[in-house]
Amino acid sequence: MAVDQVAPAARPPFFYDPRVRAIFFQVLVLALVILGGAYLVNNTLANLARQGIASGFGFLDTTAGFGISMSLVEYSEESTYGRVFLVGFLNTILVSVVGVFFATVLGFLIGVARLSRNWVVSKMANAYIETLRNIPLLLQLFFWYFAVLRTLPSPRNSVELFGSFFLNNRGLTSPSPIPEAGFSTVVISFAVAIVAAFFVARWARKRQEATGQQFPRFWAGLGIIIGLPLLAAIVTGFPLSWSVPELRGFNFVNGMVLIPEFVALVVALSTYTAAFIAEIVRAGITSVSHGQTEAAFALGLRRSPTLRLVIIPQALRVIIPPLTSQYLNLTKNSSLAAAIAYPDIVLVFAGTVLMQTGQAVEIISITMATYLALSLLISGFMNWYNQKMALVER
Amino acid sequence: MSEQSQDYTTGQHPDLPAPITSTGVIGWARINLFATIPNTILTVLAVLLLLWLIPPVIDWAFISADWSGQTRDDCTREGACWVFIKVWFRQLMYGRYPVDEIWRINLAYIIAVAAGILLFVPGLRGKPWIGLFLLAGFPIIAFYLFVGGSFGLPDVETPLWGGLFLTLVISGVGIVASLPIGIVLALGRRSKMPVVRSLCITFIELWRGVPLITVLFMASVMFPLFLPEGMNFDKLIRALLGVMFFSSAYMAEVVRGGLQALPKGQYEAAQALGLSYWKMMGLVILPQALKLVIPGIVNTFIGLFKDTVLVLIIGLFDFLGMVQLAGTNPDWLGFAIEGYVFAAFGFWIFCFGMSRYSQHLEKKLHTGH
Amino acid sequence: MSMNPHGQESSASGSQMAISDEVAIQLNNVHKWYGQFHVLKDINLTVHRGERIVICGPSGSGKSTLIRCINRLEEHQKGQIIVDNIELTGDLKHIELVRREVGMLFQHFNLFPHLTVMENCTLAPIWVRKMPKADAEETAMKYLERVKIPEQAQKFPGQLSGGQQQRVAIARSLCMNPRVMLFDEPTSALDPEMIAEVLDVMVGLAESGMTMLCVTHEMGFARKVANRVIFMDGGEIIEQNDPEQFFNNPKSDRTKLFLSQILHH
Amino acid sequence: MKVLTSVFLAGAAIAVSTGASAGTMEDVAGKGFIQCGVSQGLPGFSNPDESGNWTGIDVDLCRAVAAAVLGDASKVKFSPLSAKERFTALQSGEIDILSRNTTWTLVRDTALGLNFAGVNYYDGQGFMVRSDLGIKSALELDGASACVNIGTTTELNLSDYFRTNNMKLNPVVFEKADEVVAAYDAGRCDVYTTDQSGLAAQRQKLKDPGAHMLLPEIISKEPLGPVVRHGDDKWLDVVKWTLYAMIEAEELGVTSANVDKMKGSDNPGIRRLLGVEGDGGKNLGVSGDWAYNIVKQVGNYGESFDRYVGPKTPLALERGLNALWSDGGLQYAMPVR
Repeated sequence: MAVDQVAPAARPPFFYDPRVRAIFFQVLVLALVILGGAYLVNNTLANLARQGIASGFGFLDTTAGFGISMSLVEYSEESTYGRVFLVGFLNTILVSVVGVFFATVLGFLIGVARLSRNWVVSKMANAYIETLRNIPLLLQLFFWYFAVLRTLPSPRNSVELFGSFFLNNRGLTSPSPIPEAGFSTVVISFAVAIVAAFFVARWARKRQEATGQQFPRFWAGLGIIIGLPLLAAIVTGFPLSWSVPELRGFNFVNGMVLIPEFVALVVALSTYTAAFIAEIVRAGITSVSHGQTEAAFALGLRRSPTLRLVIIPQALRVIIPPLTSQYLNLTKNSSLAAAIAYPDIVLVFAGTVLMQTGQAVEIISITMATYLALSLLISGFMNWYNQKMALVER
Repeated sequence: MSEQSQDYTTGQHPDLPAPITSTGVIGWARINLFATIPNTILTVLAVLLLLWLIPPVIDWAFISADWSGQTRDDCTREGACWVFIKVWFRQLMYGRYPVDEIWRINLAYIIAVAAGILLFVPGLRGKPWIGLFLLAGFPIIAFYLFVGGSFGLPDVETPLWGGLFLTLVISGVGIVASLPIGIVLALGRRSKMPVVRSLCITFIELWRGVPLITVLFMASVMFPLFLPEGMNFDKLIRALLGVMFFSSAYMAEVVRGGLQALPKGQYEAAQALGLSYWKMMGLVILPQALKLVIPGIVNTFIGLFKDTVLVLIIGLFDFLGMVQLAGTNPDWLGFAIEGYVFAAFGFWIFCFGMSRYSQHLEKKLHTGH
Repeated sequence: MSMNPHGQESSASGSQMAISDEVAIQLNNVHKWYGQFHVLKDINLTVHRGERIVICGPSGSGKSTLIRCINRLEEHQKGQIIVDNIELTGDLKHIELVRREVGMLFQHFNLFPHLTVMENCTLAPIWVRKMPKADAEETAMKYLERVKIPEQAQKFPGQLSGGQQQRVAIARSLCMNPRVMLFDEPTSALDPEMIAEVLDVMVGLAESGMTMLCVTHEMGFARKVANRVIFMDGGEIIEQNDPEQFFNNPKSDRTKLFLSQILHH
Repeated sequence: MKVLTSVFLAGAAIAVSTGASAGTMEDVAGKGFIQCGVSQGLPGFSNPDESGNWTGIDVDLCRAVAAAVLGDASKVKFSPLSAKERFTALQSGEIDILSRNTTWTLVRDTALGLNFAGVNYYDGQGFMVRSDLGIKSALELDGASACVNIGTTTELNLSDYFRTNNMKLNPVVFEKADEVVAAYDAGRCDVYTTDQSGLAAQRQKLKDPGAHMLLPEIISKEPLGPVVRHGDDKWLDVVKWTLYAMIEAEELGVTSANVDKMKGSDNPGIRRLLGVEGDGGKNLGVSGDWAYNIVKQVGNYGESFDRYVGPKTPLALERGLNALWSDGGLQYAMPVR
C-alpha cells in the first residue's frame, strides 16, 4: 500500500471535529445560562411589578432619617441612603484594616512561639491555635461582646487610665487631638522624614555595594522618622491641643470614643485570624529546609543576616499567598458585625436601608458587588505579587 | 578522654552512658525549659500566666458548679449551672423536633456513624462503596427519615428542626452537594473552552468573593423574588441552596488543586492509551486527584461546619441559635455563659476531631505516595 | 516515494529482521511552533512496518516533540502526519483510532499509581477495546510474563523499582496490541543497573518485528537493533543512516560533534 | 450526581408549595391550612412554648382567620420571621398573612406592595431606663445611647424625636429583639426603646425587671395590624372582617362561652354576626357560620386581649387605646351587616 495514495484528508464529519463540538457545547451552555438568567430576571420583574414594589436605584438619594453610632465621614439623619452606604463601607474598611494589623502582629508572634524551643511556650501557642480556630467566629464574637461588655462598669464608674482615658461599657473614651496653626508643618516634616529615610537606605545600600562598608540603616531611618517631626513640633511649639473627655449627663462628651462593638469585632477578628496566620507562619518557616541555615552558617554568616538574607525571604514566599487569603477572609468575616451592632455595610446598608426601602434585589446586589470588588482587588494584588516572586525565583 | 581511649583497641569502644545533663527529666527540662536565661524567664512567665488562668476556670466549670436538679433554683453555688444545659439538652440537640420522632434522627446518626467506622477498619475491601453510600445513598435515607410524610412516618416540618441536628443537616448537605458541583466547576475551570471556563471562573469567584452572610441574606430575601408567582421554597431549602452555592465554589478550588497537583504525564499516558476525555477523567485523573485532596475536603467541611452558625442570623435555630433561644427564656435568664461554653465545647470537639483526622490523612498520603 | 527526499531507508540493513514495504508512518512537510518558537521544521519521514528507528540529538532539538506528534499528544500546525493510512487531523475519531494502534512509553513511566499493575494493564483494553475483563487479564498476564514480572501483577506501581515500572509500562502498551511503539527516552530516568533490564525487553520487542520509534541516547541499543538512526538538531532532521554508517562515518559536522560528546564521556 | 439531583428535586418538590395564582382564598382552601408569619418570639403577641405551640394576640388573629375560612382554628402553620424577612416572605407568597406586630405606614402600604387589613393593637413607642439613672422624662436623654431594633419604624421615630428636641443620640441597633434586650441588660445603652407593648413584654426577659422603669413619653403612633399581599381584595376582605368580627363580638357581648346560647338571641346584630340571619358569609366567600367559628374557637377581641396581654398577664397592659370605642378607646368595628 503506497503512501502516495493517501489523499489529503477530507474535512472530518462535523460531529467529530473537536472545534465544532467545542463551539456547539459552549453555545449550548451559554444559551442555558442566559435562558436561566432571563427566567429569573423575568420572574423578579414580574413579581416586583405585580405587587407594586419599588425598584431602581433612586432610593440612594432619599433621606435616611436614622442615626449611625460611628462614622468616619460627616453623617446625620438628613443624609441620604447613598451616604449610609459610604459610611458602612468605610467602617468595614476600617475594622478590616485594624483587624489585619493586629492579626498579623499576633499571628507572627504566636507562629514564632509555636516554633520556640521552650516547651511551655510552644505548647501554649499550640493550645491557642487549636482552641481558637476550632470554634466558630460568631460564637467568639458573642463572647467578646457580651461577656466582656457585662464586666465593664457604667460610665459613672468608669475605669480611669492616665487621667484622660476612660473605659466603660460605652467603650474607651480618649482625648481627641485638635490641630492648631502650624500643625501642618509637623505633618509635612513627617512626610519628608519618610522620604529621607528611604533615600538614606538607598544610599547605604549603594555605598555598601561600592565600598563594602555597612551602615546601620534601620536605626538611622527610625531616628529620622521620629526625630524630624519631633524637631518640627518643638520648633512650632507643639501645635496640637487635646479635647479632653468629661462626664456630662450620663455619658462622656468631647474626646473621641472607641465603641465596644468596634473593639469586640477587632479583638474577635484578629485573635481568630491570628490562629490561622500562626499556622501559616510556622509552615512557612519550617518549609525553608534546615540545610539553608547550615549552608549560611557554613559560609560564615551570623544568625541575624542568615535570617534576614536567607531564611525570611524564602519563608515569605511561602507565607505571603495564604496570608493574603487570610486577609481576604478577615475582610469578609468583618460582615459578622451585623450580629453585634457594629455599623458596617451589612448592618446599616443591607440591614437598616433594606428594611426601610424593601428593595432587596438592589441592596443585596450592591452589597455583594462591594465585597466582590474588595476581594478581587486583594486577590489581584496577590496574583501580581506571586508573579513577581515567581520571576525572582527563576 | 585521652587516657580512657588508650585502654581500648581500635573498634572495641563500648557504649558509654550519656551525661546526666542531656537525658531524663533534668536533661529534658534543661533543654526545653531553661536553655538560656531569656528562655528561663519566658518559662516562668508562661507558667505564671497558666496559674492565673486555669484554676479559676476549673473552679467555675467543675468544682463549684451545679450538676443536678431540674429548675434554676437548683443552681445555688458560685460556679457554672450545668442544670441549664441538662434541662435544655434535647432542644439543643434536636431543636423542636417532636419527642416521639427523635428516634428517626438517632437512627440516621447510627447509620452514618456505623458506615463511618467501617471506613476506618483497616484492610476492608469495598471502602469506595461505603464512601459512595455515605455520599449518595445515605442522604436519601436521611431525607426520608427526617422529613417523613412517607413510609408511614409522620411529616415533620422544617421550622421544627433545630439544634445540633440542624447544624449537621446544613453542613452535611452543603458538603455532599458541593462535591459533585465542585468537581464539575473545577473541570470547567480547567477546560480549554473559553466560554465554559469563564463561566466557571465567574461562578467560583463570585461566591468566593462575598461573605456567607450576604449569601444567606440573599437566600432569605432575594430568592423568593426570583421564583414565579405562587411557587416558593421552604426557608431551610433556601438557606441550603445558598450554602451549596457557597461551598461548591470553595470545593471547586480544592478539587482544582488536586487536578493541578497531578503530573502532566498522567494525562498524557491516559491519552496515549486512547482513553477519551471523560474516561480519562473518570478512570485515571479524578480518582487520584480526589484522593489527594481529601484533607482539603475535610478542611472545607470544618470551615463550613463553623460557618453554619451564621444561619441564626436569618432566623434558623441551629446549635448556637438554640443556645441563644434557651438563654433568653425568662425562666433561665443569666445562664447564657454556660450555653455559650457548651456550644463552644461542642463545636470544638467536632472541628478538632476532624482537623486531627485531616492531618492524619495528610501524613498518610504524604508517606504513601 | 517521491515525497521522501532522503530515500535511504530502503538500504537500511542493521537488523536481521525483514522490513515490509508497507508504510506505517508517513510525515510530510510537518511544521510545529510553540508560540513563536519553531520546534519542528519541515520534517519528512517515512517509517515502514517492522522498521526500528532511533532518534537522537541534543536536548531541545525537537525529537520528543516529533514522536509526540505521531499520537497527537502535540498538535502539528502544518503538513501531514499519516499513521496506518489514517491522517491525523482535528477529527476526534481519527485521533482515537491512531492512539489505539500506537503505544507510547514515557521517560517517567506514567503508570497510574492508584491502580494495581494488573489494573494498569487492563484499563485501556477494557474501556477502549471493550474487551471482557477475563480476556483482558489473560492478555495482560501474557505480556507481564513477556516483560518478566508476572509475580508483581497485584502490586501497586509505587511498590516497584524504576526498571520494573518501565517494564510494566511496556506491558501496558502491549496489551493494546499496538502496531507501532513510540519510546520517549524510556531509560533516562533510570538508575544504571536498571537500564539493562528495560533495554533487554525493548530488544526482545524489536526482534519480534514491532515497528518502533525510539528517542534515546543508548547508542549500544541503537547499534544493536536499529535499522536507521536519525539525528535531529534545531528542529530539523540533519542526517539519517543505518547505524553502521551513522556511527562510523557521520556526514554532517553537527553529527560528528554530537557523537563525540556522547561517546567520549 | 444523578442520584443527588433526584434527591434534591424530591426535596424541592416537597418543599415547594405551588400556590395557585388564582388567589389566596382558593389557595388556602386547596391546601387546607393558613401559613401565618409571626415574630420569632414576643410574649403576648406571638411566642412559642418549648414544644412549639404558638400563643399571643397576633397568633389568635391567624387562628381566627383559619376558623372563618376553614372552620377550624387549628389549621394554621406558623413561620417565625425576622424583621428583615417579613415583607419578602409575604410578597413572595411564602406566607398568607403577616401578623407580626407590624406598624401600618404609608410607605409599607404602597411601595412595598402590601395591604394592611386593620389594627389589632394600637401602640406607641416608649422608653425604658434603669430606675437608678434618676431620669423622669425622655427630654432628659440628651447624649444617651439607645438600644433599638434595626430597620423598624421605632428606629426612625427615635431619630426624629431626638432631632426635634435638639438632643444628641447614640443609636445601637441590632437585628434581633433578643440581642437588643441583651445589650441593654448588659449596660450597653442608657435607654431601650420600642413599642410600649414590646417594652412590657421584653421587660420580663431582663435580669431584674424591677430595676427598670418606663418613661411617660409616648413619641409615636404605632398601629399594629395584620398585613396581606397587595392586589388580592378577596383575601384582604376576609382578614379585615375577621378582625372586625372579633371586635363586633365583644361589642355585642358574645364570648366563646356564651356563643351557642347567643345563637338563639333575638338581637338582630348578633343574629347577623353569627350567621343566623343574612348572608354576610356568602358575600365574603366563606361559610355562613364563619363568625360563630371565630368566637367559638378563638374568642372575641377582648377575650384574646385579656388572655395574653391584659392586666392579669405578666405583661399587665391596660386596654387604653385598645378599649372599645364605646369605652373611650379606638377599637371600632365596621358594621357587620
